[in-house]
Amino acid sequence: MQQTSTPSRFGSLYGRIRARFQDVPISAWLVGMLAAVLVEALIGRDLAYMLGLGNLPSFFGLSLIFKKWTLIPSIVVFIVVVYVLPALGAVYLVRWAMHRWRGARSVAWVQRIPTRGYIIFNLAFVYVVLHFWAASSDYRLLVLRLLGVNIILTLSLNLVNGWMGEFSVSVAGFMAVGAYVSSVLMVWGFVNDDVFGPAVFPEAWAPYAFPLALIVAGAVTAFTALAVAIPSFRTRGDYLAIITLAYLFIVKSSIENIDFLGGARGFMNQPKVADSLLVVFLWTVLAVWVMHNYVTSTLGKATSAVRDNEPAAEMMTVNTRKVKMVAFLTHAFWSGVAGGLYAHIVGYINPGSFGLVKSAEILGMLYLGGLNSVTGSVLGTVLFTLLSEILRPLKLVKWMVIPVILIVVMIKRPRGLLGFQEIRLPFLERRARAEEEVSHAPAGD
Amino acid sequence: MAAERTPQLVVENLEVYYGAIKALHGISFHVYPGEIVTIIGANGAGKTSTLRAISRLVKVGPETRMTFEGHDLLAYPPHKVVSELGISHVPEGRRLFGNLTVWENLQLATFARKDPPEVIQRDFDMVFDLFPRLAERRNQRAGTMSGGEQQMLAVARALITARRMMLLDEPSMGLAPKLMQEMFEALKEINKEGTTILLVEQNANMALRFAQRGYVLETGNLVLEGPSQDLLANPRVKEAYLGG
Amino acid sequence: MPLLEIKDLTHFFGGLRAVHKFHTRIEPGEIRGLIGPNGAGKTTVFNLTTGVYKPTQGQILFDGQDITGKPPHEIGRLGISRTYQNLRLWGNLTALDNVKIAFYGRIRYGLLGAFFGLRGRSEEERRIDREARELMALLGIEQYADMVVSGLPYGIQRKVEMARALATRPKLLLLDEPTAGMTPAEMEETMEFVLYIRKTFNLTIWLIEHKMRFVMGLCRWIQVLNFGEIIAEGTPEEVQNNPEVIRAYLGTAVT
Amino acid sequence: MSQVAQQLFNALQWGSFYALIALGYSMVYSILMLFNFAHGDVFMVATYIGYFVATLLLGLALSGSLPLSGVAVFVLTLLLTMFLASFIGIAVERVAYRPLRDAPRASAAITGLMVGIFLETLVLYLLGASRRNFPTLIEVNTFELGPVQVTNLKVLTIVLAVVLMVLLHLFIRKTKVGMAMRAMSYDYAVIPLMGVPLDLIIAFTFALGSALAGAAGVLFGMAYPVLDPYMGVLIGWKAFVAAILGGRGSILGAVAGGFLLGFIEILVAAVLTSTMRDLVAYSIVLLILTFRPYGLFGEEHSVRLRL
Repeated sequence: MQQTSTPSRFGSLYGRIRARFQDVPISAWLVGMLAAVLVEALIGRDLAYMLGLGNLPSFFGLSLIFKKWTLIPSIVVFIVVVYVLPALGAVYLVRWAMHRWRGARSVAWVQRIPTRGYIIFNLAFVYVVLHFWAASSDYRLLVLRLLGVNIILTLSLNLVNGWMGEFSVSVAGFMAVGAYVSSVLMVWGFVNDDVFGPAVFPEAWAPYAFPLALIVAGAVTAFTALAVAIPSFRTRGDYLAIITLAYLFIVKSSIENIDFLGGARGFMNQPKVADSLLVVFLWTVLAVWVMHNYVTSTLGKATSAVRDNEPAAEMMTVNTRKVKMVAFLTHAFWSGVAGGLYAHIVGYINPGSFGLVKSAEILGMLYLGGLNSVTGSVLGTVLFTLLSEILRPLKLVKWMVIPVILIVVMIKRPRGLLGFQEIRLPFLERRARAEEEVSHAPAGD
Repeated sequence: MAAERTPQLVVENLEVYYGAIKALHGISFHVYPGEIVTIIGANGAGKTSTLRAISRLVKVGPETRMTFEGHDLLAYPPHKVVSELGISHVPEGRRLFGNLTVWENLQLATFARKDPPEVIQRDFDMVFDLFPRLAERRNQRAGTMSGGEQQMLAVARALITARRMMLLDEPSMGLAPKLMQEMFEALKEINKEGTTILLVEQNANMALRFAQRGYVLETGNLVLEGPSQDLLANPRVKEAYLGG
Repeated sequence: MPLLEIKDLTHFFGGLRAVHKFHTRIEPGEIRGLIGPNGAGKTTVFNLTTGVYKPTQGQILFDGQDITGKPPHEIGRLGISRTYQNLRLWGNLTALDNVKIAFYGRIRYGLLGAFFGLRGRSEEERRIDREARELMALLGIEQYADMVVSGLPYGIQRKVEMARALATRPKLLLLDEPTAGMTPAEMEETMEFVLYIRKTFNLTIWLIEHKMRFVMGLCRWIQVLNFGEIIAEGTPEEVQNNPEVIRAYLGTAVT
Repeated sequence: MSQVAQQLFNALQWGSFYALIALGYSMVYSILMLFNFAHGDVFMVATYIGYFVATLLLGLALSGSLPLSGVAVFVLTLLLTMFLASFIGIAVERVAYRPLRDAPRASAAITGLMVGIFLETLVLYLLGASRRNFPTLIEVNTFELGPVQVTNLKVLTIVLAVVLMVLLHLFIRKTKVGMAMRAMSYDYAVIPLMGVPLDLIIAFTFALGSALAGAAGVLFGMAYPVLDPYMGVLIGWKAFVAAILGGRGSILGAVAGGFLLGFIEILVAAVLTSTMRDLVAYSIVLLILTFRPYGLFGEEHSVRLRL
C-alpha cells in the first residue's frame, strides 16, 4: 500500500567510488590485483609469521578476526602492506603510464584491439590473478572452483526466478541429476569400478571426454526438467514453486532408491578431471557468456515480458510457451552442468548434498546479489561465498550470522544489492560504442 | 453562504506520488459540515488518490496538511481515521468482501465500534430501511449479488463503520440509469441525517445535480471550483464533462 | 473483401453468457466503433478476436483466413494488434525494450543465435533497435526510450503501448478505451493521433470507447453492445437517436 | 483387514500432525498471499518449548510442589505450549515479514527461509547436538477397538486435532476477528476502511497458526519423543506440501491435504517399502498439481486488487 523508494546509501557510495576511478581501465585494476597477489606470494608467509598471524591467511586474514580479535591490528597491517598498497600502487602506476604515453604507438595498438578480444584478454588476466592467488593453498583452490560452480547455479536460477519471475527451488535437484549423470558416465568410461566394471576407454582421454559428459549431463537434466516446465504453461507463481519443490524431493528420493548409484551412501571414484582451476574457470565463463547473451538479446528479453505481463506478451507475438520452456530448460541445463562440475571437484556425492539446504543457499546468493542482473548474480555469489568462508571460524554461529545479514539486506534493499541493474563498466561501453560507430559508418544504411 | 461556518475537512497542498509519478500536484479544498461536495474529473485525474489520501491509504507529500474537525489527519493510521474520526469510505469498484455474506460484511463494519449492541442494531435497522433489498439478501454471499445490490451494500457498509463524513468513489459506476437514480436518492437521505458527503465522480452531470458545491480536477490540479449550478453552466465544464 | 469478419460469435464463462451471436464486417481502412455499458462484453469480443479466449461458438475470419481458436501470438503475427483499457506494459523494462520485444515474431535469428551471439544476431539486433527507435520517433516519444516504463507519465505510457502495438506491424489495430483517463484536450489530440497512425501505418482500426464525442468524431459505423448482444448498429447519428441505446447506455445524461 | 484398519489409524495420526501444521501455512497464505517458510521451524521450536514446559511441570508435579494429576500436566503443557508458541509466530512476523510487506514477495520468502535457518541454528547452539527426549506425559496403553489394536495416544492425537480444527473453524466463522481474517483473504487492502487494524489481525493470524503448530509439537513429541533441531525441516515441508495440495489459503484444503498426505505416505510404506515413501508421495503431489494446478480446494485467484 505504501510506497517505499529509498535511494540507498550503497548506491551513492558506489557512485562516488566509481566517479573517483572511472577512467581506470579494468586492466589496470587487474594489474593491481596481480601485484597484490605477487607481493603476497613473495613476502606474505614471512610477514604473516612476523605479525603473529601464523601461516599465510587464506582469506586476507579476515577470518582470523573471529578466532582472536586481538590480532586485528596485525591483520590491518597485513592487508594494507600486502594487498592495498601494492594494488593501489600498481593502479596509479598504470594510470600514470597511460597518461605519459598517451598516443604512443603501443597504446594505440592496445586501443585498437576489438572489444571481444579485449574482453578475452581481460578474462585471461583475471584467470592469471586467480591462478597465482590459488597457488598458495589447496583450500583457496577448492573455494575458487566451488565459487565457479555456484556462479553458474546462481545465474541459471536467476533466469527463472529473476527474468522469468517464477520461484524455482529445484536448483539442487537439477544439480543432483547433472552430478549423478556425469559421474556415472565418467566412472563407467574411465575408472575400474566395482559396479560399472573396468574402464571402457583409456584414462588419458578422460579430460577430453569430460566436457562431453557435462553436456550430456546438462541435456539429461534439461529433459527431466520438462516435469517442471510443462506445468508452467498452466500455472504460475506459488504452485510452480511447489512443483519445483516436489521435483527436488523426487530426485533426491529416487537417487536414494537406486542401488547402483550407491543409494544414500553416495557415489565416489570420479576421475580427477576438474582439479585444475582452468577447467572450472572456462566453464564458468562459458555459462556466464551464454546466459548473458541470451538475456540481452531481444529474444531473451521476451522472458521479462512474460514475467511482467503474460497476456500482453502473447499478444505482441511472443510465443510464451516457448519462452517459458527455454528459461526452464536453460536453468536446468546449466544447473546440471554445474552439478557435474561439483561432483568432479569434490570427488564424492550423496543425495544429502543436494537437499533443500543447497537450494536455499543458492537462493540466498541470488537474492543477495539481486534479480535480473548478471553482475548481481556474480557479485552475490562472491560475497556470499566470501562471507561464508570468512565466518567459518564461528562454526555454528555462522549460520545465525549469515541469515541475519541476509535479512537485513533484504529489509534495506528488498531487490537485493543489484536487483534490476548491472555494474556498468563505462570504459568498456565507451569502447564498444566507438567500435560500433566505426564499423557502422561505411555501411551507412 | 458558508462564510461564517468552520470547515469540517480542510485539505491543503495535497501531493501524492506513485513511485516517480505525481498523481496530485498540491491541491487544496475544504468541506463544510453537512455539505455535499463533489470532485469531478476524467479517469486518472487524481480523484481516487484524493480520497485515498484522506483515508490515509497512500502516503502524502511533505507539504501536505489535512485536518478533520480540528484533528490532524496525518496523525491517524487508516483504521483510526475510520474508528476515531468517523470518516467512512466507499472505495472505487465497491471492494466488498465477496466471500462473506451481506450480514457478515455489515457485521465486520462494526469491528472497531464500541457502541452498545442496541445502538448498532438501530444502525442496522436504519440501513435495512434505506435499502430493503439488502435485508432480503442478508444471507447471500456479497460476491453473487448484482452490481446495483453490491453498490447498496458498499454504501450501507460505510454507513455502519462511521458516519460523520462519507467519502464516495464513483458510486454510479456500472449502474443502470434507474438504479443510479435510486442510489442518489438514498445518499440524499443519508446526508439529511447529518452525514457530510464528499463524492468523486466521472458522471459529472449526475454529480453536479446532486451536490451543492463542486471542484474540477484535471491531471492532478484543481482547475475550477464553485457552486454546482455555476459549474453546470460553465462553458468549459459543459464542453469537457457534460458531453458538449 | 472485409479485413475482419466475425460470424455468430458466442462465448460462455462457466454458465454465464458473455457474448451472444456477435457479428461484424470491418472493411480495410475503416475506423469502427464498439460501445456499450460496462460489463456489456466489449472487451470480451476483443479478447475473442485476439485469441485470448477460444469462442464457444462462431467463426472469426481475418484477411480471408480463419483464425478462430488460434493462439494470440499467431494472431498477432498475422496482423492483429491491440492496446489495453488499463495499460499492460512490461513495467520493469525500458520503453525501448517494450517496443523491441514486440518484434519477437519477426526476429530472424534463432535460439542458437541468442545464446552464442552469432553474426546474424548483432545485425538483427541493430535493425530492431533502429526500427524501434524510428517508430518511437514517429510517435514523438524517442526521448523516453531508455527509461524504465513504469516511471513514465501516464500519457507517455499510453504512447509507448501504442508504439508497442504498432511494432508487430498490424493490419488491424484494436484500441480498448484509448482515451481512458484523458482530459478533454488530450482526447482531441488522441483523435488526431488515431487518424495520423491510421494514415501512416495504413491501418484498419476497431475501437471501444465511452466518450461519445470521440466515437462519433472518428467512426462512420458503430455497434452497440448490451448484455453481450448487439442492440443497435448504424451511423453515429442513428445510434445516438436510437431509443434502445438511450435507455440502455446513453441515459439522460447525454444532452 | 485389521492390518488395513491399523494403517488407517497411523495415517490419521500423521494426517493430524500434517494438518495442524498445514493450517498455519494456509492461514498466513490466505491473508498475506505469502508462504511462511519459517513455519516448519516454528513447529520445531514449539516442540522444544513443549519439551521444557512438560519437563518442568512434570518435575513440579513429581516433587509434589504442584498438586497436578497426569492429565492436568498434559493439559497444562498443551495450553502453555500453544500460548508460548504463538509468540514465536508473532516474532517471526515482526522480524521477517512486516518490514517487507510492500517488497516483492520473493524477498519475503528469502527472509522467511533465513529466519528458519536462524531458528534451527539457534536451537542447535543453545541445546547442543544431543537429542532430547520428550518426557512421557501419558502412559501409553494399547487397547482393542474391535479387531484393531490402537494406543490411547493415537486416539488422543486424532481427537484433539479434530477438536482444534473444529474450534478454529468456529472461530473463523463466528467471531469478528475470524470474519476480518476471511475478509482479508478476499481483499486485503480495504480492511482498514472497516476500522480494522491490519497489523493486529496479521499478527494474530501468525499467533493462531503457531499455536496450532505448538499443539502439533506436543502431540508429536509424545508420539515420537526424540527431538532434534532439524525435525521442522522434514515435517514442516511436508505439511507445507499438504497445504498446497489442499489448495493454498483454504482451511478445509489444509486439513484435507494433511490427511491425504498422511494416507499416501502410510499407504506407500505399507504397500512398497518405506524408502519409497517420499518418492511416491511427491510424485503423486506433482501429478495432482499438474492436472489440478490450484490444488484440491483452491480456486484460481485472480490477481488480487490492492487499493
